[in-house]
Amino acid sequence: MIGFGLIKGLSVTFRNLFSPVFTVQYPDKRVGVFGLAKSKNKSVFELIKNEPKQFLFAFIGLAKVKVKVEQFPRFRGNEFVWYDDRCTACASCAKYCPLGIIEIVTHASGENLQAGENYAIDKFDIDTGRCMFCGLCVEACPYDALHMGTDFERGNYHRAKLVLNKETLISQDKNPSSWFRPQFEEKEYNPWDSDLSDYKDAGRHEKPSYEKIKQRWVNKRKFNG
Amino acid sequence: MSIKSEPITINLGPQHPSTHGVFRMRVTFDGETIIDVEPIFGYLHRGSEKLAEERTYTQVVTLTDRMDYVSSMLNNQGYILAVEKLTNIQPEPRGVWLRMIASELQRIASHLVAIGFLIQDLGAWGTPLTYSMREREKILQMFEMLCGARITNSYMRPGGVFMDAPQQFWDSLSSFIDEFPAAVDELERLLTSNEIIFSRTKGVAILTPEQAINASITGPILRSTGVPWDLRKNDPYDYYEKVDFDIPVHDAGDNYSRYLLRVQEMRESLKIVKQCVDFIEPGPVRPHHDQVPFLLRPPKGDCYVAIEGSKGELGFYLVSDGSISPYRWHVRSSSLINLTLLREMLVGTLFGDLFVTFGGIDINMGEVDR
Amino acid sequence: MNEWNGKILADEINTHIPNSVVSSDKDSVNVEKEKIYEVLKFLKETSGFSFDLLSSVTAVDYIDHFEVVYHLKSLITLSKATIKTKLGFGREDQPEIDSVYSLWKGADFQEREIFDLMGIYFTNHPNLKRILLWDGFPGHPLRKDFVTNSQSIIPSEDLS
Amino acid sequence: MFEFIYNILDFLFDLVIKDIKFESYILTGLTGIIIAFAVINGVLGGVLALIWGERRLLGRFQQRTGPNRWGPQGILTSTADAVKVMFKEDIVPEEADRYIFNVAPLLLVIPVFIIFSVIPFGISLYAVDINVSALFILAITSISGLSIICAAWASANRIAIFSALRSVAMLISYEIPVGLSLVGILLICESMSVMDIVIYQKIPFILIQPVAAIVFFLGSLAEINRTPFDLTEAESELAAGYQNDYSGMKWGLFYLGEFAAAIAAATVFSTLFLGGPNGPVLPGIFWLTIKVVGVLFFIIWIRASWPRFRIDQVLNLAWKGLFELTLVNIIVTSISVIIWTDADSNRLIFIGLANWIFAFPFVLLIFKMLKTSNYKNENKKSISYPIGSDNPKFIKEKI
Repeated sequence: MIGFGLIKGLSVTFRNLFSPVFTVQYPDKRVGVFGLAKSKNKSVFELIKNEPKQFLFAFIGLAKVKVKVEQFPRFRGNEFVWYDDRCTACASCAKYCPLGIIEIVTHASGENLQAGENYAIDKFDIDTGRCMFCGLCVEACPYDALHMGTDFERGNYHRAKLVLNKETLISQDKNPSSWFRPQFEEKEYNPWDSDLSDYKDAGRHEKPSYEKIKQRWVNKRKFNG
Repeated sequence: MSIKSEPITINLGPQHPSTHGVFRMRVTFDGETIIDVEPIFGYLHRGSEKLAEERTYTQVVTLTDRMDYVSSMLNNQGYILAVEKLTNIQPEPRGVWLRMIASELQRIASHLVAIGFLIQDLGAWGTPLTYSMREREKILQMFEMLCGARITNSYMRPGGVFMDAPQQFWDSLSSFIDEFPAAVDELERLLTSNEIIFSRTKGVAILTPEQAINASITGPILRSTGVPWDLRKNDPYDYYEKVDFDIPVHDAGDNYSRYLLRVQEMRESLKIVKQCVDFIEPGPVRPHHDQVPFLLRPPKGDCYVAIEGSKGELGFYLVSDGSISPYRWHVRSSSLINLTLLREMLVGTLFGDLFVTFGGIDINMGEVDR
Repeated sequence: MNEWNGKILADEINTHIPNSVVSSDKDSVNVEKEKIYEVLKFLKETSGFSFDLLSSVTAVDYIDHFEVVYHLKSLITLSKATIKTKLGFGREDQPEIDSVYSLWKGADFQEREIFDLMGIYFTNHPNLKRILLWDGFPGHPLRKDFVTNSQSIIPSEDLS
Repeated sequence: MFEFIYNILDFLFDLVIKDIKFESYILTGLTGIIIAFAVINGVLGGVLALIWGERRLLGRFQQRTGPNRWGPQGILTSTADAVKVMFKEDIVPEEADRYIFNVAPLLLVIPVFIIFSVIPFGISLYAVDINVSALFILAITSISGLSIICAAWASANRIAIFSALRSVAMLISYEIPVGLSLVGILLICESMSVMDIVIYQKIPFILIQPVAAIVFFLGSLAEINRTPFDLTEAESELAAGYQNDYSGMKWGLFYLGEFAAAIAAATVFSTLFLGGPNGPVLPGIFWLTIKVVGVLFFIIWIRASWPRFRIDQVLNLAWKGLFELTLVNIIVTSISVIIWTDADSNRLIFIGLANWIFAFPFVLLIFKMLKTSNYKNENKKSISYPIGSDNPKFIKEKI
């Protein structure tokens, strides 16, 4: 019958009028009284007693709560994580970068003359302003020294400030992503809870056996040997 | 009685709400009737084919992501198949299954975008679009679990995929498989029998199979004219022979059948995903890099591999001169070639049909201009 | 879908159109430039071949010559084949070849794209003008001798 | 209301000065200004609330939150928007006809406010009571078409011209069914005054004149350019239509005019067909507000659910569908009015029954005729191309 389809359409939208919101508010969201109490881990009565002003704000709908966008451990984000203790200055990452934005300057240090350890790094710049976060540099790193970051709020007014240099890379917080780092995923690693400021925790720190190398390419979930 | 009228030419685009990117059309109207259309493009041309000549074979994967940015998994897949054929790499079975799961999910996402924007162009104020985006969001989240990125995935590598899927992915995939049919039903309840959509898309911009084949039009548009031509069935790649699915076909060749076909294809894709999850077995997802090194050096020669993309035949022509980067990389972009008959489809229709037809073709400017 | 062996296909073509095949290998047939239209017309219209879908047309710059590659598919016989032709030996400025627009309309944009990026002129093409770049762009960027100079790619004025 | 305010002012004047020469004229003028101030500000507040409500409701229909930043639940969003619009740069295109370009927004806004002068907000709460106010409403609403064509012509923009021509075509087409749909009511009430119609509506006329209500509702949707008839501002086709070149407060006036027109249409509909301020217990103004909000909710609901028509379908609907329906409605109503002439309480019920039985089936009939042929939903397997019908030659040779 004519109009039946239109009425069906109206019924669909009407049903969704009462269904929960699926969009995410970012960076903060408006909450009511219950939302505020929940975010502070208090009951509503405690809230009235301790913070009557906050309660009033929430009551008229003006309270804000910070929101963390849902991310997953493999997130390829900004803020590259780099462990200078692990890095041997082989420049695999620089060679592997499709855009050529990693700049490494080294010199022979004259110390630790074993293979892979006799170079000192003068400069390690990643120009994240041109980076497309493909993660190929991380895939190329043979010593797990470079990791993708998990942050994405690095907006800036100057292009020059987007360049991550050696000092920034050393000093900044280390929340590496588990992109191409299966050893993290084995431990059910969560970038936002774990502390990985020590290089020994990130990656392999002994020469892996061939079996280990093989496992790196191999499924862990259902692998039976 | 006839009124003397004068043609009026309007420039639609590159900045226009519904040209799906930076597309431009010079349209001549007689009243509300279209008498001439001239498509002009190239505003998003980035020279991908030239860029690829300076990159290694693995680095080109990142370029394919950025071509058709609503179906990058499919682009990855096509390119990787071309590299594998050129280099004679035997892919790992688990990698191939994961590849198929990812690309079928991407096909669903791409069709959701197509339907959402088609109805948006029809004038529904965003409701079908948000409903389809809601479903697409779930798929994009799964991609984030899988490879850390939502749109520019770079998930696939020669010989398989870069990393196995985490447990989280399997959980959300199984819940997606359970929930998605209901969501499609809801979308269909809202749209399929809607008389306004019906009367506006039925019988508009009709293509015959002969016309479509002659103009190299492939994909859902060709299938909507009554030709069951799907490269997944007719020229199977990966493991599509092993899964069981139907090719939905309509014979009207108009905008409505294009819409309906996409809805049915989403259901078929979900069927494929379900079977892939059943078939997948533990094992490596990618050959050891003794066999497939980072720097591939394929033997001299060329190859052309075509897959069934979300918008039609997506072909990759690779020429190797034995070095580490492709000598020539050509993309047969279905979006560009599907526009060939735009003028024939539009002349004689009204202004209101213009963007509906355009949405029905479902192009992506990233792929048109490359 | 079956793929034609280039050698078998070359024999077939040569029996019907003499002196048209230059060489052939397992995958493809290399055809004389002058006879390309004739050969493709034969392949499209003869039963047993009936290549009704022009899958892709593209061109490659081999420095001493260009090569135009036609990927043909047949929905009727469910087969595919690759036809190539060499042209523009010795870096001609304006290598020319017959357009297949009158056989397949699908060649329209693809030939324009080749003209735009590779600089191969298709005779009998009804609307041969630049498709991705603007009119007046200096040179054809996919040629191997194209120099990417930041000065040369600033649009003087968008004429269209 | 007029006399009430007039008397208060008279009293106040008498307290201060006595024996002014033109006292009655001054008092009349002042009273008018006060009433106009109240009505216009009421409508403006309503517009702000409607903009917020529409965005919020559309958000909820689409499972989004909608605007919720400014003020509690985002209620100050439209106020913030209004302030922003006022301070935006006002750009006049070089080739525009400046005078008409500037006048056009006003032409849209003023008539909308004039409509409210004849609307009874309560049984005795009205600004003026003209004896042909139904006709007056119809006449005033048509002015908005002039404004749109002025704006489009003055901005020298081809897309705007398209929009204006569509708008005028729609306005001309829908004036007729909308006007004729009121004839039934006028026949029943034997008066053209909205006040009389409201007083006569013991039962809402939507139950007595269903066909007229449907026609009037669709017609007013078309006249205020709302989905599914929002062809003048078809966003996916014409970008912003006739207001493409407007910016700043002039654009703000168009926006205001549109939403005020939506409120006006909802008010007129609820006055004529839903009983206006009639209702038990609560005062009339509450009942009117509830009804207006309900109608507006329905309008927004439609906007969230349906796509828009094409221009030929819109005009077809007006001339081939609604026009005939109004004629049927007039015939049925006039016959039943002649049969049941006595003004007893059952008269309305009889007329309503006659309308439901004899006129309403025509709605289904006409819509059925307008509908295009049904499309088979099933997956057709008829293949029109001989796919795979021949073997490639090399296979034949092998066999």
